Amino acid sequence: MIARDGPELQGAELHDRLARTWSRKPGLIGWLSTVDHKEVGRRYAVTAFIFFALAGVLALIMRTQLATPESGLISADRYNQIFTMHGSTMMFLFAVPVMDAIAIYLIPLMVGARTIAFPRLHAFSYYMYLGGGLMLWIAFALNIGPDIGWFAYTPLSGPEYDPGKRADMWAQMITFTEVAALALSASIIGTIFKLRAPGMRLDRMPLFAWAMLVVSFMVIFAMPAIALASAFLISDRLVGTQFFNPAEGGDPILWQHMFWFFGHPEVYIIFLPATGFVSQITETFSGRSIFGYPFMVLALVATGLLAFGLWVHHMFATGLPRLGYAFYTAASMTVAIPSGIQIFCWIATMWSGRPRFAVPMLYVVGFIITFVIGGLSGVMVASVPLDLQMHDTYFVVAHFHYVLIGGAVFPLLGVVTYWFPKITGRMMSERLGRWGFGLLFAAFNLTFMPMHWTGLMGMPRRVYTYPAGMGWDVLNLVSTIGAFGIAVAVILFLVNVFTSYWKGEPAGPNPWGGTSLEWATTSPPPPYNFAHVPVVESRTPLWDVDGGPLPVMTGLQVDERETLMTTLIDAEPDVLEASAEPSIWPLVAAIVTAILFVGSVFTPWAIVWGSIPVAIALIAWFWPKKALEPGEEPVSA
Amino acid sequence: MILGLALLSGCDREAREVRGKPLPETAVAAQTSTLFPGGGSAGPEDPRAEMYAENAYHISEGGRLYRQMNCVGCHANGGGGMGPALMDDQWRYGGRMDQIVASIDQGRPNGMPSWRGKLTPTQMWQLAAYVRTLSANVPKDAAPSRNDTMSNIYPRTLAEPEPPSASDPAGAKGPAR
Amino acid sequence: MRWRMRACVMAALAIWPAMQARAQGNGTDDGQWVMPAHDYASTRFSRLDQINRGNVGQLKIAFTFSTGLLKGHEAAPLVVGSTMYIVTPFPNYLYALDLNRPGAPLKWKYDPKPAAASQGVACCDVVNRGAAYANGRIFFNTLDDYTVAVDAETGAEVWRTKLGDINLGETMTMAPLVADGKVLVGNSGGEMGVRGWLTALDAGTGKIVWRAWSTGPDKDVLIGPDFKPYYAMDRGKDLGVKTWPPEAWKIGGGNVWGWISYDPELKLVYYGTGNPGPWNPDQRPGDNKWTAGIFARDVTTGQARWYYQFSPHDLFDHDGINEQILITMKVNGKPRKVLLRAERNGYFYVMDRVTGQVIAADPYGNVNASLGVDLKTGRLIPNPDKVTTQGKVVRGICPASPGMKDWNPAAFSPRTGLVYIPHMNLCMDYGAMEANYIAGTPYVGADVKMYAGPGGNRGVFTAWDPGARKAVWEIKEDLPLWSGALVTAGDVVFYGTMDGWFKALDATNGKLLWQFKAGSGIIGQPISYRAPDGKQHIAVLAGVGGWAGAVVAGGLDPRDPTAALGFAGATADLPGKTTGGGMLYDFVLP
Amino acid sequence: MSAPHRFVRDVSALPTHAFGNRSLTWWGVILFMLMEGAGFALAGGAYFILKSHQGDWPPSPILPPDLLAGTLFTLVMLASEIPNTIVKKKAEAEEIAPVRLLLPIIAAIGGLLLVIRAFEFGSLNVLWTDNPYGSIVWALLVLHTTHIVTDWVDTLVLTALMFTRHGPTGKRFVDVSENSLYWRFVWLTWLPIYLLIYWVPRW
Amino acid sequence: MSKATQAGMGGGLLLLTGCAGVQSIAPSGGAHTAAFNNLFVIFLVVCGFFYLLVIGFLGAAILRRRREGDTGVPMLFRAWVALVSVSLVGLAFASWLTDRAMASYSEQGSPVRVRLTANQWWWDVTYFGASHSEDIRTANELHLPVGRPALIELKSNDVIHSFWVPNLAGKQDLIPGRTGDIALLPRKSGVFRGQCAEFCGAQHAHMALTVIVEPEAQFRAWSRRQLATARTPTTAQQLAGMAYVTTRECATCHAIAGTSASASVGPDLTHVASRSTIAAGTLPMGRGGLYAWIADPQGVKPGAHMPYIGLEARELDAVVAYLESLK
Repeated sequence: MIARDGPELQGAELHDRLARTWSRKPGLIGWLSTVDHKEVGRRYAVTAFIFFALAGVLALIMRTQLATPESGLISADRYNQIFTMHGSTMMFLFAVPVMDAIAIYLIPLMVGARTIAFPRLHAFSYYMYLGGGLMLWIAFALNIGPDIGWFAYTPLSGPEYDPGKRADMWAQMITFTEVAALALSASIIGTIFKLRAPGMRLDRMPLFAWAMLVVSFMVIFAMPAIALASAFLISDRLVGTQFFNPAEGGDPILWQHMFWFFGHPEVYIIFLPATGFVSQITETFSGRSIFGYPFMVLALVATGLLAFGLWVHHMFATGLPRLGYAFYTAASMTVAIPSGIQIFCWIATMWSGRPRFAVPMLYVVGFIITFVIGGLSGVMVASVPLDLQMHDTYFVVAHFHYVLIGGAVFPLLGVVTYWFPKITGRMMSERLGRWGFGLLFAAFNLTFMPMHWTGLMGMPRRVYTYPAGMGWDVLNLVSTIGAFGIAVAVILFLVNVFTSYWKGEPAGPNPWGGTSLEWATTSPPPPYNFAHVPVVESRTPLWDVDGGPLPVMTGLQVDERETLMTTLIDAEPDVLEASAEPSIWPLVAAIVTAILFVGSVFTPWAIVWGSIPVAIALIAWFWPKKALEPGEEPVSA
Repeated sequence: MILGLALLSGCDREAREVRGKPLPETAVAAQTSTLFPGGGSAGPEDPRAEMYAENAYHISEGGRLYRQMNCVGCHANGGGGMGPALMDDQWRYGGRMDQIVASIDQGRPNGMPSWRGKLTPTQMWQLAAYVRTLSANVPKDAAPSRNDTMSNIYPRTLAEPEPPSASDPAGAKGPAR
Repeated sequence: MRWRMRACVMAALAIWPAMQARAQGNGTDDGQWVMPAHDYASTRFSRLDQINRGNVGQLKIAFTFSTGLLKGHEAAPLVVGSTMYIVTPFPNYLYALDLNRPGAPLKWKYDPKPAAASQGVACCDVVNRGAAYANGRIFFNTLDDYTVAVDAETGAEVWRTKLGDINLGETMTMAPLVADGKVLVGNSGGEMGVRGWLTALDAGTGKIVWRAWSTGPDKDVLIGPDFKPYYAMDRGKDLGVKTWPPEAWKIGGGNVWGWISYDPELKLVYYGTGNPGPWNPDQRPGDNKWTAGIFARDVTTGQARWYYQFSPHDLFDHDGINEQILITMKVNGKPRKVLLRAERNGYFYVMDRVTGQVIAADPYGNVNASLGVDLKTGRLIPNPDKVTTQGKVVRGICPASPGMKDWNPAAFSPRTGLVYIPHMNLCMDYGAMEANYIAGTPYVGADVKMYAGPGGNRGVFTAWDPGARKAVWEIKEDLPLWSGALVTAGDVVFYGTMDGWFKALDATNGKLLWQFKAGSGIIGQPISYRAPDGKQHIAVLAGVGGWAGAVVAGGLDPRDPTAALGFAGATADLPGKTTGGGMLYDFVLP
Repeated sequence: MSAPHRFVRDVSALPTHAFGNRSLTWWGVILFMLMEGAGFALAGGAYFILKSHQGDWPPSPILPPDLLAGTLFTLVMLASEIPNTIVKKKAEAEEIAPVRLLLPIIAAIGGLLLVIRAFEFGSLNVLWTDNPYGSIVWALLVLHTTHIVTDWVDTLVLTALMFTRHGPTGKRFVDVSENSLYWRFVWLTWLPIYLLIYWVPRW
Repeated sequence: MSKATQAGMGGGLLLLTGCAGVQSIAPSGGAHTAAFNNLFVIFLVVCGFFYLLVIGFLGAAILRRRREGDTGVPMLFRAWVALVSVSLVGLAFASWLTDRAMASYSEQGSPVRVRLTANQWWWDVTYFGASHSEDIRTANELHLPVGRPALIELKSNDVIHSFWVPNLAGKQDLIPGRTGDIALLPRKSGVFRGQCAEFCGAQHAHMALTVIVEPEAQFRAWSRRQLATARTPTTAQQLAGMAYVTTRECATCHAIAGTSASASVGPDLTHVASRSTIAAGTLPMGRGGLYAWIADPQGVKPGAHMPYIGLEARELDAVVAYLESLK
C-alpha cells in the first residue's frame, strides 16, 4: 500500500515521513550529493556574496590607486587585471548568480512546489559556477588574471596582443558560468511552468516569479551568444582560427556584436529579478496587492524583448552606418517606457496602500531614488551625439553603477533582509539595518555622483592613473572616500547577517505579513517545503485566508519524492512525477567537465579525451539505481 | 586541486617583466660549434635563457620585434628566404637560446647582420625566445597560435595540377582567350 | 579549335615575312654569342640553322661542365671565338672553357672574391644573369657591387669598380650591356629599400661616365630638356620627388636589375626600373616615379629621352625590368620602330621606341590585378577589388608578385614573327603590413602566398603574335618557367623547366620535338653557337635556384608558404623534384 | 508547524507519467533545443557577417566543399526520420517490442552518420586556420557534430536501458519519445547548416 | 537654444571644472561640442523634470496621511505613460537633428586632411599636403587651424583605440582592418588634450594627444616648419648625439628626416623638440623629460615598446642634446 498525505496522514507523522524521504543523506558525501533547492540556493548565495566581497576589495584597491594622480600603488599590468576581475566577477560571478541563487531558493516556495524542476541539474549548475569562479580567481592569484576588460574586445584579447593564458581564463570562466546559468534557467522555467500550485494561474503568479520567468528566457537566448563568442575567441587563441583576425578578413566588430548581443540583455538579466524583489517588498509593506499587475507583467515581458534590440548602442563609436544608429537610439529610449511604468506602479502601490518603512522598504525607496538617476542618464547615453562624448568615460561608470547598485544591489540587500527570516528562521536587526542602509545610501552617492562630473570633464574609463592638473583630482578623492564608506556599509550589513544568524529574534512563518506562498510554510522551510500542496485562488493567497486554514490538496506519496505537476496556463493538477534522488554524480560530472574546460585552455585534445569521463559521469547520472524507480511502474503493453 | 596544479605549472609562462631580467646584460659567449677536439661539450647554457625561453610575454614581444626589425623579411615566417629557415630542426650556429642570441648579437659571416648596438640585449633574448617557437621547441601554450596577419599556411585546395607537358606534348593548345 | 589555331599560324606566317628584324650590333650572325641577349635588339634569335625541326630530335651531349655551386644559375654562357665563358652565381667565378679541345676543358678561372656577407642582402638567391663581351674583355658584376673587366684571353683582371654598398642592401646581379664604349650596369635591392640606378662605366678604364638614378630630383635622374615622355602622366618637374612622401624616394627602389637593349641608330638605350619600395603600397602614396617603368636614354650622356610607367604606384611588386625586343614592324600598314615587351604586370606591350607611345597592350595570360591599359592616357587601370592595402589580405591576385613573366627573357624569331615567352601562371594572396626601414635589412612589408592560377599549371610557354595581338600557341608547364628562351633559324625553340627538362619545340606550332633531363632544374638562358669545328651547338646552364627555386637553393622549409617572399608556396613540391648543382650542358648533332 | 489546512481535493489518482508538454522531460528537451537553436542561429549570423567581409566566398583559391559526403549525410539523416517517427509513435503507445527493434537501428544509423561526417570534414577543402571562411565552416560542422555525438550516445544508452528491466516502463517510454524529438531537432538544424556550408559558397 | 542659455551652460560647466578643462566637454572648442552642449542641456532639463516628478510622487506617497485606495491613480497612470512617451520621442528627435547637424560640419570650407594611426600606445599623425611630397609626419600632436574643418582618417596598427578630444567632438574608434573618419570644426584657438578612450592594453592610460588650435597663419607657419628636414647639429655634443641616434638602437625604430634614420616603428623625431610632450603625453617635453624617458622608459611607462638601452652618461647627454635641438 502506497502511503499518501491526506486527512489520515498529517501532522507530526507526516512530517517525519516526508522529512525522511526528502532529506539528503548524512555525511560529507550526502552533503555533496544534495539536490535540495534550498541548500543549493544557500550555497549559491553565499558563494556569490563571497565573490561580491572579493570584487569589492578589488574596487577599493582601484579607488585607492585612483585617489591621487600618478599614483604608483599598483602597476599598470596589475591594475588592468584588477579592473577586469572586478567587472567580470561582479557581472558573471556575483550579479547573475546571486539573482539565480535567490530564485532557486524561493521560486519553488513561492509557487508552492515540493522541489525544483531538474534538481540534479541545478546542483550541477552550482558546481560549474563554483568551478568557473575558482578557476578565475586562482588564475588571478597566480598572475594569470585576465587583463582585457570584462568585455574582452578583440584583437586586444586575441593571440597576438594578449600573450599567455590570461584571456583564456576569462573566456573559459564564461563557459563555466554560461553552462551554470543555462542549467538554472531550465530548472526555473520548468518549475514555473509545471510545478505551480494548483490554481496558481499565470495571472496569479507573484511578480518575482514572472521576472524570473522572463529572465530565464533571456538567459536562454542571450547566453549562447557569449558562449559562442568565447568559443571563437578560445579557438582563435588555441588552434589558430581566424574569426577575429582583421588581416584575414575576420572581424573584431563581430566580437562586439556577439558580446553585446549578450551584454545588453545581461543588464536586464540582473535588473529584472531586482524589480521582482521590489514588487514583492512593496506589496508586503504597502499591505495591498501591487498596482497595475497586468502592466507590470507586460513591462517585464516588453523589457525582455526590447533588451535584444539595443546592443548596438554600446557600439556607437565604431562607425557603423548612421541610419542604424537612429534606430538604436529610438529603441534604447523606448526601453525607458516599461521602466517608467514599473516605477509608477510601485509608487502608486505605496500611494494607495499603507506603507511600513522597515529596512526592506527603505532599500526600495533608496532604489527608486538612485535607480531613476541611472535610468535617466541611460536615456542620455542612448542619444548618439551625447553617447559619443560620454562613452567610455567615468560618466558611464557612474551611469551603470547607479543602474546596477541602485537598481539591483539595493533591492538585493533589501530582499535579503526581507527573506532572511524565511531562510534562517531569525529576524535581522532593524537598527543595524537602518544604519547600514543610511550609510550605504550616502556613501554610494558620494562615490558615484562625482563620477558624472569626472566623466564630463574628460576622464576616460579603465585608466590606471591620470595626470595631475586635469581637474579630476578632488572628484576622484571624493569617490575614493565614498568607496570606503560603501565598504563600511557592506561590512555593517554582513555583521548584521552574522549576528542575526546566531542571535536574531526568532521569526514565525510569516513575520512581515506577506501574502505569497513562501510565507505559508515554516521558517526555515522543511526539506519537503509543504506538507500538503497548497491551492491558490487569487493573487494574494495568504491575505485571502487571513490566518485561517490554507486550502490544500492531498494524495502525494510520502515515501517517494513525488511532485505534483500542473498545466501550463491554468495550473490544473495533471501528473504526479517522481523527482530525482540525491546523487553524487552531478558533482562528479561537474569535476570532469571542469577538467575538460580547464584542459582545453592548454590543448584542444582535452576536449576529445575529456569528453569520455564526462560521458561516463552523465550516463551514471541518468542511469536508474534502484530496482524500479518511481515512475517506472511496468506498463502493460 | 587539479585546477590549481594545472595553473601552477604556468607561473613562469605568465610573468611580465617589462624591463627584462635584472641580471647584468652582458654579451653572450655561447659556443656555436659542436666539435670539441678530444671531447667536451658546449658548457652550460646562459642562465638568462630559462627566464625568457618559455615566457609568453617575452615570446610575444619577440614576435613583434621579429616583424618590426625585419627578421621576417629574410627568414619569412620560419621558412626562410634570404636567410635560412628557422622552423626546421637544422641550426647552423646552434639552436640553444644563448647560441641564437649570439648569432643575433654577433651576426654570421654568410649574410646574418650583427645587431649589436641596434637591438638591446633584452630584445635579442626575446627574439631568440620567439625564434624557438617557430620550430615548435616551446610548449605550445606559451606561444601564440597565430598573429593578426596573413595566415601562415597553405591555401588548402588549389585546382588539381595538370600533369606536366613533359610527358604530354599534345598539351599544347591554342590561346585560351 | 584546333583548325582555327592552325589557320592563325598560317595567316601569321603569310604576313610576317614582310616584317624585318634588325639584329643590330653584330650585323650578320657570326656564330658567336657575345651578350646574353645575343644582340642589342635582345632577340635571342640565332641565325644558325644546322639544327632544325627535322633533326633536333638527334641532339646529343657534346660536353658538360660543373660549376661546383649549388645556387641558382641564371646566366647565359658567352661564346667568343673558340672560348666559352660562364659566370656563376655567388661567389661569381668566371670560367673560360676551351672549345678547340675535345671536351672543352677549363682554360682559366677568375675569382673576384666577393664579400660573403653580400649573400645576406641578395633578395632572391645569389644569382648572376651573365657577362658581356666587348673588345677582348669580359665584363660582369659581382654580388658585392663591383663591376669587373677581365681580359678574355688570359683571365687577368683589367679593372674593377665599386659601385654600391652592401651595408645599404645593394647588390648587383644583372648582366651588363656594352654599348658605345660604355659598360651599362644597374643595381639590385628593391626589397631592401635601395635607391635604383643605371650607371655607365667607361669600358676602357672602368671610370663612371654617368649615373642615372631611378628616383629623386630631375638632375639625379638625368632628366633635362630632351625629356619628352609621350604621356601627360610622366611629364612634370621633379616627379621623382613629388610623387613620393617626403624622403621616401631615397629608399624607394626602382632598381635596374634586368635587361638593357640598345638601338645604335637612335643611340638610345632602353631599360626598365624595378618595383618601388617597400611592397606595402600604403607607405608610399603617389605614382612613385620613376619606378616600374621604362626609360629611353641617350647612351652618350645618359639624358632621358622618354619614360613610360607600366605600373604607377605599383601594388604587387610588379617590377618593370623585363627585356625589350627591338624590331621594326608594320603598324596600320606603316613600318615603325617598336619595342616589344612581355611585361610583368601581364600585358604584352608594343611601344613606339622613338616616342614612347604604347601601340598595344594585351594580356598574355590570366590577369585580374588590373583591368587593362588605357591607351589614351597610357595608364594601367587598377582593379579596385585587388588593391593591396596595409593590414588586409587581398586574395586571388593574378599575376602574382613575380608577374606573368619575371626576368627570364623571351626570344623573337623574325622567321615566324612570333615572340616566345617562357612565363608563369601564378596568383597570390597579398597581406601588406608596415615595413620598417633599417638600412641593409629587408624593406618589404608584405606577406605573400603564391599558388597556381586557373588551370592549375604554374608555367606557360606562349608564342605571341605581336601584330595580331594574340597567342598563337601555348604549352602548359606544371612548374613555373624561370629559364630564358632561345629560337633559331632552324625554327626550333628551346627552354628549360625547373625540374630539369631541356626542351626543343617546333617554333611554328609548339610541338615537342626533343627533350633532355638535366641533373638539376634549369633556370638559365640557352644559347646557340657555331663551334670551331663548324657545327652548331646548343648550350645551357642547369642549376636550380633564383627566386622561384630558392626553396631548393636556399634549403628553405616549404611548410611556410610565405618563405622566399611567398614563392616557396608555389614551389613547395620542388625539393621533391630536383636538387641544386650547377652544370653546363652543351648539345650538338651527332 | 505552519497554518492549519483545509483539504480541498485529492490528486492520488493522477497518472505518474505523461507525454508531450505534460511531461517535465519534454520541457527540458524543448529548453535545450531553444538554447542550442539560439547558438546555431547566432553562428549562422556570424557566418554572414564574416561573409560580408570577403570578396569571394569561399575566398579564392579555395574551392567550395565537395558535395558528395554532405549530401549523402543529409539524405541518410532525412531517411532516419522514418524509424524515428515510428519509434516515437510506438513509445507513446507504450509498445516495447517495436521500440526494442527500432532503437538499435536508429543507433546504427547514428554511427553511420558519424562515419559519413568524418568524410565531410575531409571534403570541406579548407582548414580552420586558413581564413575566417574556414573557421566558421569548421565551427558550424563541429557544433553540429557535437549534437550528433551526444544524441548518438544518448540513443545508445537508452537502447541498452530498454533491454533491462527499466525498459518497459512509463518513464522510459517518455525518454524514448523525447529522444526522438531531440533527433528531429538535430536534423532540422542540419538543413540550414547544410545550405550554409555546401550551397551558399556556390552562389 | 538661445545664446544666453548656451553661455550659461558653458559657464556652469566651466565652474564645475574649475581651472582645468583642456580635456573636457566644456569649454567647447568646436562646432560639434557646441551642438553637443545644446543637446545636453535639453536632455538635462527634461530628465531633471522627470526626476523631480518621480521624487515628488514618491515623497507624496510616503508622506500621505489619508489613504483612499486607487481612485484617480489609473488616470494619473495614463497621463504618466503618455508624458514619458512624448518626451522620449522629443528627445530622440532632438538627438537625431543634432546628429544630422554635426554630420554637415565637415562641408564648411576647405578641410585639412589628416591621417591618424593609433599604435600601442601613441598616435602617428600624417598631414596630407597638396601632393604627397608635402605630407607631414609627426606624432602625438595635432595642429589645426581655427574655423576650417579637419577631416581625420582613423586607422589602427594593432588593437582598437578610440580618438577623443572632448573639447572638440565625440569619439570615434580606430579599428584594425578598417578606416574610420571623424570631422572636427574648431571654433576657438587653444590647447586641448585628447586621450585614447578605448581600453587598448597596458598603457592605455598614457596615450594622450595634444591638439593645438591656432589661427590659419600660425598653422601655415607650423606646417612649413614641419615640412623641413631636421636641423643640422651645431655643437660637438649634438653631433655626437646625432651620430648615436642615426646609427644605433634609435634608428631601428625612429625616423629623422634628412638623416639616414628612416624607420617607422616609433614616432617620427624630425621635429620632436617642437612638440609639447614625450611618449604620448606621459612627460612634458624638455631636457628633464628627455633624460627621464630615454634613461628608463620602462620605469616611466611600463610595457611601452621603447626599450631600455642603458646609455652611458656621456651618450645620454649627447642624445638628449641632439634631440633637444630638433625643434
